[in-house]
This record gives sequence, C-alpha cells and structure tokens, in this order.
Amino acid sequence: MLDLSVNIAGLKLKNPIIAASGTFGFGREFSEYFDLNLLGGISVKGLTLKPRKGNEPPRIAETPAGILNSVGLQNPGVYSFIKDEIPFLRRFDTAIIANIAGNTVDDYCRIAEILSDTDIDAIELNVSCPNVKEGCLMFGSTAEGISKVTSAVRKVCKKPLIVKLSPNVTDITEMAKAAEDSGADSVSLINTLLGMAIDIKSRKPILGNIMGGLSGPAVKPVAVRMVYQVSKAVKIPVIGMGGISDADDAIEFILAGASAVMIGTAGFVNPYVWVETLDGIKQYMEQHGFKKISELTGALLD
Amino acid sequence: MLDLSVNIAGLKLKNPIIAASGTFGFGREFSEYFDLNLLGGISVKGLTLKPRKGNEPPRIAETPAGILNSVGLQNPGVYSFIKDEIPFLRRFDTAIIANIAGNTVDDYCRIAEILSDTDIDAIELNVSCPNVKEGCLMFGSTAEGISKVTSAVRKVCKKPLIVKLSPNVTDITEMAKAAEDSGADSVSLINTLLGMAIDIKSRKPILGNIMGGLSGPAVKPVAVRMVYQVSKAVKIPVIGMGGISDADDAIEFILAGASAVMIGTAGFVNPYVWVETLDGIKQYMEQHGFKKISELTGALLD
Amino acid sequence: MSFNVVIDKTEKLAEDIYFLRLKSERVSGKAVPGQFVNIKCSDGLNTFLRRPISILRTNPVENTFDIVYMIRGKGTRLLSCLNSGDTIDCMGPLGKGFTLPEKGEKICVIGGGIGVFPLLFLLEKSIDVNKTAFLGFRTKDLIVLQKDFEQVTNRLIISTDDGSFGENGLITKPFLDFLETEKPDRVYTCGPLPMMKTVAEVCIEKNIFCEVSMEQRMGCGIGACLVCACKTRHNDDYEYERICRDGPVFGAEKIVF
Amino acid sequence: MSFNVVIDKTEKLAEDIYFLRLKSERVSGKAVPGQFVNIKCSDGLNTFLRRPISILRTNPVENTFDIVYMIRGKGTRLLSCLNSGDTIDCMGPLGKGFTLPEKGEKICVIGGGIGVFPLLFLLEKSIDVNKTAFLGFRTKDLIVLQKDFEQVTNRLIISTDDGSFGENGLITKPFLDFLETEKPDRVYTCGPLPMMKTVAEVCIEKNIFCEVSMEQRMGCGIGACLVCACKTRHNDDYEYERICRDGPVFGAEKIVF
Ligand SMILES: Cc1cc2nc3c(=O)[nH]c(=O)nc-3n(C[C@H](O)[C@H](O)[C@H](O)COP(=O)(O)OP(=O)(O)OC[C@H]3O[C@@H](n4cnc5c(N)ncnc54)[C@H](O)[C@@H]3O)c2cc1C
Ligand SMILES: Cc1cc2nc3c(=O)[nH]c(=O)nc-3n(C[C@H](O)[C@H](O)[C@H](O)COP(=O)(O)OP(=O)(O)OC[C@H]3O[C@@H](n4cnc5c(N)ncnc54)[C@H](O)[C@@H]3O)c2cc1C
Ligand SMILES: Cc1cc2nc3c(=O)[nH]c(=O)nc-3n(C[C@H](O)[C@H](O)[C@H](O)COP(=O)(O)O)c2cc1C
Ligand SMILES: Cc1cc2nc3c(=O)[nH]c(=O)nc-3n(C[C@H](O)[C@H](O)[C@H](O)COP(=O)(O)O)c2cc1C
Ligand code: FES
Ligand code: FES
Repeated sequence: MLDLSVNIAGLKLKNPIIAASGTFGFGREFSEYFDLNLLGGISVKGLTLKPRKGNEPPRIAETPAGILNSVGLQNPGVYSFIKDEIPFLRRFDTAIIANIAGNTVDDYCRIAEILSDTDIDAIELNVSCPNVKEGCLMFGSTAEGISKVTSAVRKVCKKPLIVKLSPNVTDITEMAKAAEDSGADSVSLINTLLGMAIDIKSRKPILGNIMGGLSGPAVKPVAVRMVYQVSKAVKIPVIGMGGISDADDAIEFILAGASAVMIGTAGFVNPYVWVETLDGIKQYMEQHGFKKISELTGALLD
Repeated sequence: MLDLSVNIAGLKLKNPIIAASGTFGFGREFSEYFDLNLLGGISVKGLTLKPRKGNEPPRIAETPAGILNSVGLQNPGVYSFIKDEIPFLRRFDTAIIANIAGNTVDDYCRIAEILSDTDIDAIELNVSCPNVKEGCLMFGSTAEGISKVTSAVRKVCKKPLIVKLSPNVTDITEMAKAAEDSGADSVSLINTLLGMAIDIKSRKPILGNIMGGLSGPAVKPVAVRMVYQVSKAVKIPVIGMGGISDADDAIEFILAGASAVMIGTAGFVNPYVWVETLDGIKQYMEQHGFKKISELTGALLD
Repeated sequence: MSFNVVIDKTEKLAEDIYFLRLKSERVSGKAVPGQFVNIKCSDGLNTFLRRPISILRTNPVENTFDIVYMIRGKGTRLLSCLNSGDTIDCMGPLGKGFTLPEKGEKICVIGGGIGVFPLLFLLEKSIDVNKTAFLGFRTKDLIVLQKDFEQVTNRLIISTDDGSFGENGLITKPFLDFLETEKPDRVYTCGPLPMMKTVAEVCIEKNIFCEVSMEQRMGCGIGACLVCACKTRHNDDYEYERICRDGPVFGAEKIVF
Repeated sequence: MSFNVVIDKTEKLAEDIYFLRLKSERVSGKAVPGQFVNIKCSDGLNTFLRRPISILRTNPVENTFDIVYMIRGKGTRLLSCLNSGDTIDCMGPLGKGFTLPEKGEKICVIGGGIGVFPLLFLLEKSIDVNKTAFLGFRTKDLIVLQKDFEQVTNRLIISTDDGSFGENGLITKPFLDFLETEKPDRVYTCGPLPMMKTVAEVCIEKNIFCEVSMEQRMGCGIGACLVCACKTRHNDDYEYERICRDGPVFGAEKIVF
C-alpha cells in the first residue's frame, strides 16, 4: 500500500493533489465531473472581506503554452463563503484551504480572524495577485511587505497558515524566508507571472485590464526553479504549482522539493487533470519503489 | 516605399530585425542559410575579456514552448573577436552589436574601451546573464548594480551603448531608469528568465548547471509586458525580444513600444525566421497603411 | 468519462466557413438551443484552450450533432484540417440556452454573422410557432444555411452589409421596420454587440420579451474560473456573470451593453 | 529554401524502433557517413526543438535517404505516427562525418543500441575494405537491420546484454578479445558513453586510429548556439567543441570522457 498522505504543519492531506485557487471556484462546477473526495484539498477562489466585482472583460488571453488572466479577485466575500460554500465543501472528505486577499493588513487580519472560527482546514494568504492594483501586489513584492502581513495575520490566525508567493520578484528565497520568519507554516508558489498580450489586428491589449497573470505549462520551468530554491532556503513545507498538466510535471515539482502540489490552469483543458495526476504519481511510485510520497519530496539524485 | 530604418540613438539600422546575442554565434553558420545583408543588425555571442570555456553539458532542455540554456558565456574572448570575426561580419551591410559581459566593472570597461576603437556599431552590455555565477548576474538584478556598471562603461565607451536588462527582477522599470540615468542610449530586453527542468526518470536536473535561462515563445507575454512598461518609463529607445517567432510576434513588441526587435531561439527551429519576420512586418505595414516602421512603435489604440 | 467524439461529416460551406457533424450521444441527447460545446482544436500545446462553438442542431436518433464555425484564428484553422473519421475532444453541452416559445406564439430571431448558428437550433425546436428570421451577413458569399433557415421559418429576411444579396445594409433596419407594424411575443438575438444592443433596446422599450446570446473569451467553460464575464444589471448596480454557465443566453434587460 | 521532405516509406522494425525513408535530393546527394539530419517532429509547439537523427544510408539514384530511430520521448513518439506521403521538416545533412578508410584497410566498427545506425552507412561506403562489425543490443527483440549489416561486413559479431542472442554481455568484450589477435587499421564507434570510452582507451593504448560519434542535446544544430558541448583535449587543457558542427564524429584521442 502506498502512503500518499502529507502533513503540512498540521494541515493533513490524504494526498498531495490540491486544486489551485481561482481556477476551481468553490468546487461546485468540477464536482459534476469527478468526485471531490479524491482530492487532497481545494484552495478556493480568493476571498476578500466584502464581495468584489472583478475586472472588466476580456479577462483571458491565450499565449504560447499558457494563458493570461485578469479576473481581479471577483468573489462573493468571506461571509457568503462561510454561509454558502463551506457547508457544500464539507460534504466532501477533502481539505478546505481558504485563499484570502486584502487591501490592507487589517483586511487580511479580519478575514483570517473570521475564518479561524469556521470549519476550514487552512488559510492561504494571497499576497501576490498581480491583477489588483492596490493591496496584495504591494505586499508580495517585498520581504518587508510579506513580513508585515504574515506576522499580523499569524497573531489572529488559528489555522495552519500558508503564504502564497509571487514569482515577480528578484529573489524568491528572500520572500520565502520572510514568510517563514514571520510565522508561516508553509509557503505555496508560484502565483502568476505578470504578462501582457496585444491583438495586432485591433492594436489593443487583449485583456480589458491590459496586463494579467501568466499561468499554464509555459511557466513551469520558472516555477520548478523557484520551488527548488525555496525548498533549500526554508524549513517549512513547500507547496508547488505553476503549469502542472500531468503526473510527470507534478513529480518534477515534488522532486524539486514540494510536499504537495496545486493544479489550476490545466483543468480548463482537462477537467480530470487532478485525478489523472494522482493516478500517475501512484504509478511512478510503484515503478520507482517509493512507498511514501514524502520520500519523493526533494529526492533528486546527485 | 516603406521606410523600415530605425535610428537607435546613433545606431542606424536599415530595418528593425536584429539577431539576438548567443543564438547566432558570429553569423558564420546562419550565413549559409540566408544573406546576412538582410538583417538590420547582429548582436554577437557575449564577449568577455579572456576566452571562456562555458558550462558543463547538457546545456539545453526543452520546456513547454521554450528552452532552457546554460551555455555560460562560452566565447573566444574580445581579442579573437576583433581579429577573426569583425572582418568577416564587416563584409555584410548590417550593424554589428558587440554584446559584452564581465565579472567586474573594470572588466566591462576594458572590453568597452577596446571595442570602442574597432569597427563595430554599438555595444550591448549584458548585465543579466543568469548562467554565470559571479559577475553580470549581480549587476543586473539591482538598480545600483546597473547604474554602477553603466556609468563606468559610459565614460569609456565611444559607441552607442545598449544595456540589456534581466527579467528576473521585481520592477523592470527601475532597472531601465537606472540604465537611462547612467547614460545608456538604449535598453534591450528581455534576457532569459531563470528556470529549471528535472528528468524524472533519472531524478536529476536536465542541465549540467542545474538552472538555466528560459527563452522562446513561452516567455513572450512576460517580455511584451516588460517592453510595454519600460517604454512608458524611459525616453531612450527600447529594443524588444523574448519569444518572437514570426512577424505577428514582432509587431506585438513594436506596438508595445519597441523600436527594434531581436530574435533568437526561434532561429533554432526556423533558420529563416529573421527574414520571414521582416517580410511579414512589411506586409502588415502595407495592409495597415503604415509608411514608416517608426510610426508603429508604441502605436496601441485606446 | 472522456470527451472524444468522432467526426461524421465535414463540409466547407463558404470561404472560411465549415460544417461539422459529430457523433455524441451525450450532446445529441441533452443539448438545447443556445448551448455550446467546448472544443480542443489540436492535441497538446498548439492551441492551449478549448474553443466554444454553438450547437447548430442535434439528431438524437443518429446520435449526432452539428456545428458550423468560421476560421478566425489558429484554433478554428486547425479544426478545419480535420476529416470525417478523425476524433476530437469536445466538452458539452454547456451553458444555459434560450427560453423556448409557447405554442401559438409569434417569434423573431435576429442573427448576424456567426451568430446565426444557435438561432437555427432554436427555430427548429420552436414547434407550432410563427417564426420570422432576420439574418445579416457581410456579403453574399458568406451566406450559409439559407435553405435550412427557410425550412424552419415562416419568413426569412436576409441582408448584406454591401447589398450584394437581399436587403442592403444592417439587418437591424428591416427588423426595426418590422416592429413598426408587428409585435412578436419573443425576440432572440445573437451576433455582433452593436446589433444585439439595438435589438435589446428596442425590445425593452416596446416591452417585448427578448433574449440575447453573448460571446466572450473563455477559460474553463464550466463556470469555475470567472473569466467569461458579462456585465449584468442588478438593481442599481452591476455584477459580472459567467457567460459559460449563467449564459450564454441572458434576458436582454439584464445586459449592460 | 524549405526543409520539407516527403516520407516515402515507414516501417516498424522492432518494439519502439522505426524506419523512415525520406525523399530529398539535397540529403541523398550530399550526405556522408556520420552526418545527421535535424527533424521537426511536430508542427508548432508540441515539440519545440528539432531532433537529431543519424543518416542510415542514402540512395542518390532514387533521391532518398533512410533513418532509423527509437522512441525515447515526445518527439520520436510523434514521428512514429506519421505515414508515407506525409511531409516533415528536416534540415540536413549536418555535422562532420567519419574519415573513410582507404582501400585495402582493415576496419572495425563497434556500435551499441541506437548507435549502430550511422555505422551501417559507414560500412556501406567503405569499399574494398575488410570490415568487422561488433554490435551490442540490450536484448534479442531489439536487434534490427541484422541482414543489412551482414551484407556490408566480412564478419558480424552481435552480443546482447541479457544473452538472449549472440554473445552474452557487453559488446566490448568480444571486441577486446579480437584485439588480442588482430590489429585493425581503423576503429569506429558509436553508442553508449561507457562503451565508447572503453573502445577509445584501448585504441589509444594500442595506437589504433579511432573515431567516435558523440551525442548531446542540441539547439540550433548548425553550430551557432554552443549548447551541444563536447569536452575535448587541447594540449594540457580542455575546450568545449560543438557536436553538431565540429562533430558528431571526433578523433577518439580528443575526447575527455
Ligand atoms: C458561446 C459561444 C458560442 C460560439 N459559437 C460559435 C459558432 O457557432 N460558430 C463560430 O464560428 N464561432 C462561434 N463562437 C466564436 C468562437 O468561439 C471563436 O471564433 C473561436 O474561439 C476563435 O478561435 P480561434 O482559435 O480561431 O481564434 P484565436 O484568436 O486564435 O483564439 C485565441 C483565443 O481567443 C478566444 N477567442 C477568440 N475570438 C473569440 C470569440 N469571438 N469568442 C470567444 N472566444 C474567442 C479563443 O477561444 C481562444 O481562447 C462562439 C463563441 C462563444 C463564446
Ligand atoms: C548526432 C546524433 C545522432 C543521433 N542519431 C540517432 C539515430 O539515428 N536514431 C535514434 O534513435 N536516435 C538518435 N539520436 C538520439 C535522438 O536525437 C534522441 O533520441 C531524440 O532527440 C529524443 O527525442 P524525443 O523527443 O523522443 O525525447 P525527449 O526526451 O522528449 O526530448 C527532449 C529534448 O531532449 C533532446 N534529447 C533527448 N535525448 C537525447 C539524446 N539521446 N541525444 C540528443 N538529444 C536528446 C531532444 O532532442 C529534445 O530536444 C541521435 C542523437 C544525436 C545527437
Ligand atoms: C483564472 C485564474 C484565477 C486565479 N485566481 C487566483 C486567486 O484568486 N488567488 C490566488 O492565490 N491565485 C489565483 N490564481 C493563481 C493560481 O492559483 C496558480 O497560482 C497559478 O495559476 C499557477 O498554477 P497553474 O499554472 O497550475 O494554473 C488564479 C489563476 C487563474 C488562471
Ligand atoms: C543559447 C542561448 C545563448 C544566449 N547567450 C546570450 C549571451 O551571450 N548574451 C546575451 O546578452 N544574451 C544571451 N542569450 C539571450 C538572448 O539573446 C535573448 O535575450 C533571449 O533568448 C530571449 O529571446 P528569444 O526568446 O528570441 O531567444 C542567449 C540565449 C540563448 C537561447
Ligand atoms: S469560462 Fe470559466 S467561468 Fe466561464
Ligand atoms: S546545437 Fe547549436 S551549436 Fe550545436
């Protein structure tokens, strides 16, 4: 029997496959395609204190082996999440990770405080959303910003605390260390790379918001590199993501140092990607003689 | 008649298509495939003062819509370039851009000084090579580093000076402004994004150097975004690159604000990409009623 | 579950306009007018996202459904290279369709360009209804499925922007003229935004039931990613609804054009 | 200039090993043994780079050339889906080939796995020469082109790692035994590094002319990008030379294994 369970500083996952925030809504839609009980966890659409309308469309552009998105944190707000979504998600045996974002440190603390008393399993701080002008972009791009928001949230947060890092920085290890030093239980990375696409026929940016976040296979090498660097720089567990489309990709992240992985964009093309990835990881473990998924984390050979 | 010529602060190009440094050697090999007279310019393989052997192989990995490379600045040194390569290149009516790299500010100055007295058309400072441990990586990742090396080189450099920027930074506009303020005549961007790929069968990084630089179509949205941001932030002309594979891509960069473009990785697959891109740009100009290529620079509509 | 469907028939209808008949019990059995399928136009990375295409008609007996698409870019171009017997990966049926008219009602559809396709399915499924269709095309050569529309309408008015066939100019013109003398029970429209806006506004003004089918770039196609935003009225405010799930068909009065 | 060539014939030779005959006047007219072609295994982005494959043989009369490849990953898998009549984009001939033997010489080739293919071309082009070939395979089922090798050699020794055919074990063993009693004028080798290293070392020791054909991941394939580095001796120091242009064939004494 393979042991696929991972324990991310108190966040127990039955397997390392997590749906990435913003690509999976609150699980309702994909639950029509597969059994959510199969997932290790679900990171829900980024939550703000008040509902947010999001950015003007178009909000997506296709780019080589990837997409740009500029949703802009459209969400029903944390209260609606608690009332309408937690009860639905709790029907499944999967970890609920509340991805949260705010404009101010106070915002983050309020949301974390509110969520600490609810039946969720962990909080993921989105300090790195590139689509929103104020707020979280600012925090995620400096070590001080990350320290400030993480240590403040840490004080009020009674759940395992994951800090999600932006790749749009000079030195990702500095950001990870700032999160660790400020009390994060784990870091997840990468969020999207800031990008842009232009329609040369209309001579206009494709996105209503001009710029957006790049995700999908195109970003994988950058993400793997950052996961590798970060997992060497910090002691807390690392959750890896960015362009995972199949088990081979997921294993690449795990070998680079990730304890668990998130998958997002690939699900737009293949709604079964999470389940298929899990199956593929099991096969790989069997073929390569691994009994526990945790043995695979960082298991690069020299 | 279309006017394709561009003037980059004294560097006169008959058209905006330049071969990107490190992907075109010193032009000899591609000259067997097409007439180098057709190019606006050639940025030669990065030159150091002394010959450099480069990194251990494998030096390339294929990634989704891109490649990682870790050549590590293998080159015959600036003296051999002057003796063996300039005479060859001068046989063609195309601008010679000497791409240079050093470990210290002194190195950069020496090379720039030496080259200033040779028959080249411009110097491109590579302050951003991600494959070399010491030296240029350091300079390119902070505004201070860029200022230091640029202003020192400016003093001794008698040729138009282009500073090539690294995308592996939090704020690319800061880097561009530092270059401008320190006397750069132009900035070129982007160099490669730092990335990594792992072979899950052998459980080893594919590159001998572990990490390498990502280029090719995958990086295009990041590059277009940075060209857009930089061209709004500085007054000096911008040379855009990163993933250009055809005329549509090149036009995207020009609309984003580039005065000229460089093409590299795409030439590995299609050795005629430079010529075909030029032809495609001409067609686009005709279809859209542009007489001068300079009118296309930054010509986004609202 | 897999989304592979076999191509039963392909046909070029006009320059850059192609017809596909696909085998799928799921789609042919469940689809209603206004719904779409989301197609992976190439394996792998050449086109990354799926492309939404409206369902033109279903044949639940033969287990087939039809689509018609215009080549607009890379994805649709690759699609046009496929032949019958080939397999494509196709999710659906997706989205919320049109509200079907009641028996005895009088309806109008106004379609422009590639927007005409979902309207054919609606017309076919509107039984014992008096049906008038207004279809606008850029030029004569782009007129497709004219016979099919004739068969399922009581009256068919075609216009071309350049006057090369039928009425000269925008299709909204004959529709507005028509409204001078007639009052349909329901109006349905799909096509370019300015056209739909004109239709929606006049229907709202005249208090005619009107549904519009909206278009937007999509990610997941099933409602999870919120990229396919459509600005809709909510009291004095607006929200962004999902075209892929809350639409593509919306009540005209909801849309903030 | 375009690199499109038409596939004349495809054949599956063994599990995951395929033969392709391609129409190309350029390649068939110019190629010499040891050279390779660089193939775009799929249009667009599914595989980005070209894949280097050795030329197995040319037929300048029919304007064709042959290659044999093993499925190793995405690119070679996509290649194996093509059929005769299909077109592929193929650059070449590229690289520096073997030094052909002189008439009357005695030569040995030692090949392992996919390394045997360029050696067949060399043997075919070595006229009036006494030729012994040592070919190693992992197992019996992977032995390909045995007849072709028999036809162009005076002696053919085959070994399999698992002893399922021919000699049991590594092919270097019978070759080393052979050298106990014979001294060929020239030795050529292509295959796994450890094999080539053994062959190179013994030839250098015994002062036998020896050429090795090296393998490395490639970028441009024509010598411009310096990614295909091969560590070579230069006096007391080393350099990285380009396998795609300075090689793939190098004098054995040059290689730093
Ligand atoms: C609900 C719905 C139904 C549709 N029904 C039809 C139909 O029946 N027949 C038909 O010909 N077309 C239809 N379209 C439009 C069709 O989806 C686009 O023409 C197609 O996606 C273009 O893809 P491409 O690869 O050719 O173009 P590209 O420009 O290469 O596509 C790039 C990206 O932009 C998206 N995109 C580009 N144009 C559009 C567009 N107009 N709408 C949505 N996404 C777009 C693509 O899906 C892709 O993600 C429909 C669109 C929607 C939203
Ligand atoms: C000069 C030369 C001649 C060769 N001749 C033959 C031949 O005749 N028959 C044959 O079966 N194989 C030959 N090979 C090996 C062949 O190039 C690889 O097996 C092939 O590139 C693998 O591609 P893939 O897409 O299947 O594998 P993937 O692993 O998906 O390829 C990923 C990337 O790595 C490169 N790569 C992977 N393995 C190798 C390798 N062993 N050598 C070089 N690049 C590699 C690919 O080209 C591609 O860029 C030759 C290699 C070289 C350098
Ligand atoms: C449409 C979309 C919306 C996203 N929204 C969020 C979000 O609300 N919060 C967040 O932390 N990350 C968000 N992300 C980032 C993803 O969670 C993930 O970090 C990124 O997409 C890289 O992974 P992938 O390539 O597997 O998608 C979003 C990504 C996409 C594509
Ligand atoms: C193999 C290789 C070698 C490179 N060497 C250099 C170099 O020596 N100096 C430099 O400034 N950039 C170098 N680059 C970066 C390119 O010039 C260019 O900035 C980058 O590849 C993005 O453009 P592209 O996607 O068109 O290749 C190199 C890129 C590649 C792929
Ligand atoms: S496309 Fe994802 S919600 Fe509509
Ligand atoms: S592959 Fe570019 S130099 Fe050999």
